[in-house]
Amino acid sequence: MAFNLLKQSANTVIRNAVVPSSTSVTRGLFTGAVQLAKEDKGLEQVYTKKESLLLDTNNVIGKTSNTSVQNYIEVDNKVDLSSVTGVPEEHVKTRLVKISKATKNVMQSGTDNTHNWVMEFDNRERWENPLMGWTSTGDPLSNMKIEFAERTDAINFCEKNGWKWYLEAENKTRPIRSKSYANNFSWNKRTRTSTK
Amino acid sequence: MAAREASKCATKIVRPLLSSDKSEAKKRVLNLYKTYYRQIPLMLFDRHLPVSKEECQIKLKEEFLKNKHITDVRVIDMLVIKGQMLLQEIVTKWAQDCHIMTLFKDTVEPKPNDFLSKFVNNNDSQ
Amino acid sequence: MFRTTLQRTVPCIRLVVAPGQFRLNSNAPAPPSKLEVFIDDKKVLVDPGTTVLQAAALAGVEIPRFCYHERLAVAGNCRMCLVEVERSPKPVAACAMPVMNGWKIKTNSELTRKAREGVMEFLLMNHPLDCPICDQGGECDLQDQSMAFGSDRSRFVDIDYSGKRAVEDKDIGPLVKTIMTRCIHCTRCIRFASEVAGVDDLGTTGRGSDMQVGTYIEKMFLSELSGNVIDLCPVGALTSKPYSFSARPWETRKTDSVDVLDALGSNIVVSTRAGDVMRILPRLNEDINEEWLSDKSRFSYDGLKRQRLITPLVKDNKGNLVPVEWEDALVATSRALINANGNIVGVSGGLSDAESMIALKDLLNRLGSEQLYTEEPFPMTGSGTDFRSSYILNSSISGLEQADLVLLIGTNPRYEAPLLNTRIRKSYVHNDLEIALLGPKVDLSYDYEYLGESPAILKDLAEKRHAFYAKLSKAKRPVIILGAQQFEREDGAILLAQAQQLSQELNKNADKGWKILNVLQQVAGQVAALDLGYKPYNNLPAAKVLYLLGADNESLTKCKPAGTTVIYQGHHGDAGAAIADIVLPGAAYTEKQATYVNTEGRAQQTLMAVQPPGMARSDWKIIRAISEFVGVKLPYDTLNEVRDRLTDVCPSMTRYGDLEPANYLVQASDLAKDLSSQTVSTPLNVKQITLEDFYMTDSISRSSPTMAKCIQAVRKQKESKYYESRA
Amino acid sequence: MNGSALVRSNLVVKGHGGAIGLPSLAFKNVLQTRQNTTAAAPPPELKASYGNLSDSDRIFTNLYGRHDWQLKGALKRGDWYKTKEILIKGTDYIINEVKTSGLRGRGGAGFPTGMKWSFMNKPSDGRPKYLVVNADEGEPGTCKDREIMRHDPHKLIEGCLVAGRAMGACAAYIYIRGEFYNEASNLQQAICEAYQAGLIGKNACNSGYDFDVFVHRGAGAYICGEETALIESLEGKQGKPRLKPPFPADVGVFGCPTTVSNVETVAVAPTICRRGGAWFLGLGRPRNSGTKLFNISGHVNNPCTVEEEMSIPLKELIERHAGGIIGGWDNLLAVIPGGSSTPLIPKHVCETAIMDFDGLVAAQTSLGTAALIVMNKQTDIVKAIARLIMFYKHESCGQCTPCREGINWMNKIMYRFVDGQAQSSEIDMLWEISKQIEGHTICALGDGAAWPVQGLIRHFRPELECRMKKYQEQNEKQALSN
Repeated sequence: MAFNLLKQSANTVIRNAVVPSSTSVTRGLFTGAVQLAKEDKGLEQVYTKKESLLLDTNNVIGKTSNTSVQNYIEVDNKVDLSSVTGVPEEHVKTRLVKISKATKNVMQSGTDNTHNWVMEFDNRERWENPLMGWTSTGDPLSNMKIEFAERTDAINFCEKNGWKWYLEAENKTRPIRSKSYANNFSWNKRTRTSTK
Repeated sequence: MAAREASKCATKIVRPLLSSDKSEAKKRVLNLYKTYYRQIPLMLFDRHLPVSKEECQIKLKEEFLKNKHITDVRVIDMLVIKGQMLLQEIVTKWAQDCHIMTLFKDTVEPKPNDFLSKFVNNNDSQ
Repeated sequence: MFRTTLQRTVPCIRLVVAPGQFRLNSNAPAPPSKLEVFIDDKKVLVDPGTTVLQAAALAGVEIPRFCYHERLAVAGNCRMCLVEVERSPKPVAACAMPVMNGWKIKTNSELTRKAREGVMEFLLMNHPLDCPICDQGGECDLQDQSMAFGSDRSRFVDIDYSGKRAVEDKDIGPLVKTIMTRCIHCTRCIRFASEVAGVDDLGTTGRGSDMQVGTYIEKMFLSELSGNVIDLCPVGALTSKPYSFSARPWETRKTDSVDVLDALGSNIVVSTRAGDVMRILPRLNEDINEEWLSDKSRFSYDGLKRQRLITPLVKDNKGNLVPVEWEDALVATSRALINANGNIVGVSGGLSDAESMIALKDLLNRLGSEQLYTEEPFPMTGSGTDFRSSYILNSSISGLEQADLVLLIGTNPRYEAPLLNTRIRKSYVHNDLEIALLGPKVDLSYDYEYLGESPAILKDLAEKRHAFYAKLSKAKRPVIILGAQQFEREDGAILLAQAQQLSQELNKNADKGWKILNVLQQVAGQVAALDLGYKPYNNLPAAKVLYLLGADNESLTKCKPAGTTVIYQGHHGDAGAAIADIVLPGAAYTEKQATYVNTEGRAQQTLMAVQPPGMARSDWKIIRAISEFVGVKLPYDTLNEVRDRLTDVCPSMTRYGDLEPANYLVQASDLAKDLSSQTVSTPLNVKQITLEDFYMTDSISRSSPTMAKCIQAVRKQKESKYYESRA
Repeated sequence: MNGSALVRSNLVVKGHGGAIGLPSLAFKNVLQTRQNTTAAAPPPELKASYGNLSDSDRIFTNLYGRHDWQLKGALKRGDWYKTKEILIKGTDYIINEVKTSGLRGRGGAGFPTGMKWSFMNKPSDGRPKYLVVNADEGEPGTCKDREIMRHDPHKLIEGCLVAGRAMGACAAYIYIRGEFYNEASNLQQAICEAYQAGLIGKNACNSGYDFDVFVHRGAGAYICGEETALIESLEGKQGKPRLKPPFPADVGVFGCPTTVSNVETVAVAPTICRRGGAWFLGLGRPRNSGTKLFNISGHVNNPCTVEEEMSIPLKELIERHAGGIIGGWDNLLAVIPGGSSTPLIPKHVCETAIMDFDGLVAAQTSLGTAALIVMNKQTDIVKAIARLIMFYKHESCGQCTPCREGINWMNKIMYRFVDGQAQSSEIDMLWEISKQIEGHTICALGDGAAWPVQGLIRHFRPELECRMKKYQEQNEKQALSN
């Protein structure tokens, strides 16, 4: 039933749901039809059951006494949020996430962006938009590139969202090679430099 | 892979969203279902939707059954909350007719699912 | 769950938990005395001889630099890395200064910052402010560091009087574009050329502000690694000519992938924009390519847009190939396959990936054919392909750094595997590695002992008769590298057997566990093919259907057997497609997620950077689709499932990034014992002798205009009166 | 830059016997007049005044070329006298004498020579050691080494031998400035004579010590006078200075331990050894001992090179030897006291300046090579300094950023200052730029280029401002008239 994108955190949602922010209606939901029926008594035509016309929020999402007693529940370690995230099903089941640690850009000497684990989705088709020449894509996840401090965080995130993932091995750090300026002028080593 | 399997079996203690156990969650789901069910005629009365009551009921059942595999109480709760929100939107007409009709997606051609038709029709990445 | 990872994960954990510790421990036998230095009051223990800059890196402090590069010699001339050391009146150059015990280094003090700002100001004084039209813009060290360490405004009022320096651009070939006005004289390119490439072409002329970096007389930078100076250049003085003005770094998408144009599997980054490959850069991998890339791998990407097969083609009754829909092509293919009645031969080419090869193998097996061959030859007599150790580079690429003697037989690694050659050269320079060459005399960019080109010498060596054997047998970690192209000779098996025998001899005196025999493959697909059970192609049996999986080999395509239906599946309209009756358009290595095993037996995967053009499809999918039409549906629908099948056949093939070592060297040698006593006399030859032979070796580079320009430029350079051959 | 012709002496004489007998008689007369050699040194007493060096204390007795410069004449003047004994007394003796003498390097930096030479006495690791003599005298205003090499080359050669013995070097390379053609040929001839006489070469002076001397001509680069650049140039590379560490005593020419010493430093060593360090110490103020060749050029009546005692007052030096300033002392504007790279000092400082290391540091300048460039009031001081900066700009090797870019920039600014075409705020900017160069470069050329500018700004700021004002007024006037 995941129709809407879940953009708020769970807590906000609960608060809004329990205490509906819609103006006059607090406890129940009235419909136009109910009001109409009340006015011209034609309700039987549309609704014949003799049940409460009030759609009580509490029936569904109200707090029960249980909650106050028991503040914690036990659940599976593995959480699958894919049904509530609002990500279309095809983008959960067919996508593949690569989790890797970026290597240093060889064009630059800075290393700032190489300390995080990055998750990226597999590449989908892109094309040049004929209007402006910009790049278009039909892939809603193409720009989703998230960085994590730890590899396990990235893995957990993918697991939670139901994406298949694979891990690109971390690049080996090389042992520090001793650098010596004197080697440039050494008398018996091949590190001796020619003129420059 | 053993480590991953192990992590699957483990459980953890968390704060609940609404329900404190499965049975309570089930109640909420049923309540929501019932409320929807009752709302269908009213909804059709209110709006001019090109669907019949029966079709709506089938769709309702279908949407609920889509998530029948979910066992995590918190996820069920969240789905219930979202369902309630949509219901509210339908009832209050914040959701318009076209929004409701997206559930039926009668204008969208279903994507091919078997390998061959994907191979022939789509480009490589899908 | 995707296959991956546990094997990878476990050793990694150690890295993640304590990276600092790991780096320290990795210095083999840690000398007892460590120096204690303080970087910004943070204590670090370092080995004697560590420079200030390295010590700071250990403490997590990055000192800005222009001239310093980890893989090049220290120059110490940009002065950007000046830092204050307590009780030193002048700031010291961190890149060259070894630390002393107890030093307190201040990388962020007033003095340090002033020094950096001063250097920045001087560098920018004569640097043109043309960043908006500079190809380096966005990934320029000068930009980055002036933002971080420079002053926020210019004091260079002389711009109104005498202006900035302007320097004439140099022409150093069709790959590297020079805008010398931007040069900041860091001399990285010079040091790269003379140290790593081994081509002492670049240098400085003139003095003071008239100093220029260049070749003195105009000439091409004749190196197979010339593109790396583009990466090294911290400013936009050296940029890529083919890439010039075509994209900016922030608008391209970078896909990590693997190069397949030689057998090393260099790690690359494919930069794409809107479905076009804009450029290819190397990606750091200490085990394979460090951070270099050969020119062919870097610049032949424009071949990916030319001569492509974009639609299935089927021969009509007039004998012309006409474009058809996939359904028609699949129907035609399946008809041909069914009619062949199992009399099918499959040949896989050098650029084929493991997924398509396993799919083709499964398909043909199901159709009753066992005839699956690789385009590249390999002797089946002797040890054959039964032992993996007889066709891979056993000592591994990075392992060459530990070697103390390398014997090259019938190979020119400089052009066959340029980055393997840089490893050898690295060892030659830093570890005093000795090299000997048996084969035609070529310029390897380093000195070597030349043994001759007669294969009889190898026999003499194996039988301990040759004078050089004395030296070989003394080596503790000798390496023998046999070029795979020698297997094209009829007596290739004998050469291999003799090399095996020689390595067994040497093994007696070598370090325990050290592997001596290496075979340097020429193409990216060969090891995977042999791993999967493809047989090397020696003599093609007559067949009703010949299924070419990207096989373009001349000897294969020259004489098309009459009455055979040829199906060609591949990405380029090269020799293979020319003789085909049915052409199925496949994907090139930038267009598919596929597995390749490099010459040292390391499985790696390419990732899809762009879509295959037109109606082209990933290769394994084509075969999978055919199988359904033929009626023997292959049991995999997704890449994941194909890889499960791969894992069943060869588990190492999906352990990406891992080196899968091979053993049974002794047994292989024993099997070949009979052969080694035979004598061969035809002199050894190699295909790639000079630089112009290097640029075009496969269907991708053959269709690359840039590579064509390179060959032209090299030829032109050779006509110059200043050209001198070093071979 | 390095196409220099390699001039090396290959004239190693085959026979060596009997050389010692030859000179011994000729010397005696000369030496009898001198004070006794190595008697117990009296503690150096502070003299009331310095200068007016007596003839008997002169080391360079043929400075003006009035006598024979060849071996015969040299022997007459006492060179090569008892060199064998000095050599036999050994390393420690020589270094000790040089240390006692308080000799400081005459090339400009003034590093204590004895200490420098003793750095070489580490146990050998199999590499040979070398003495390199820096005869690349390129500093504008300086012309002391050329006088030694053309008129007293044997002093230098003997010095090479003594210094070489002190540090256990196997050979000396004399890197001579390429423009010094006559000097190089005199020196080469002298070396040939010395070889023939068995004074150097195998078993030099019969001491059992082998020592070769080679002359290498430079190709005309000021920077090759910097010791590491000199080493690079000697190795056949571009003369670009190296960073220190490694110091030449560790990794020098051809990767071997090397000491680079100035011609004058080396040339005075034999005399010090013969006459004793204490004698040398007795001249000049403490820490600034000895005699020194002073070059006086510019606006003086009698420009000259003269050997004088250290610590002579600047005014006395000019008045006594150079015949005074053109136009009289009051016409003096400024003096650059130590070769072009030292900051100038204006007249009022010159009145009291003492010509030695400490005395000039007190005057915010430096002794350098002790080459005085005198400028009287007819000098365009800004232009003079600008010209110096142009020299440094031209001679910068271009290796490191501050020097390559900074001096070029200073040059541009200085030439605008000559016309006054600048804002007065740029004076401070120029000061800062010079400070940004100083101490941030690989070698001292950057410092040497920054100091003259700093001296100018320190002492002649009003002059600069005045010019700018004048230029502005002129501009305004022109604008009005237009």
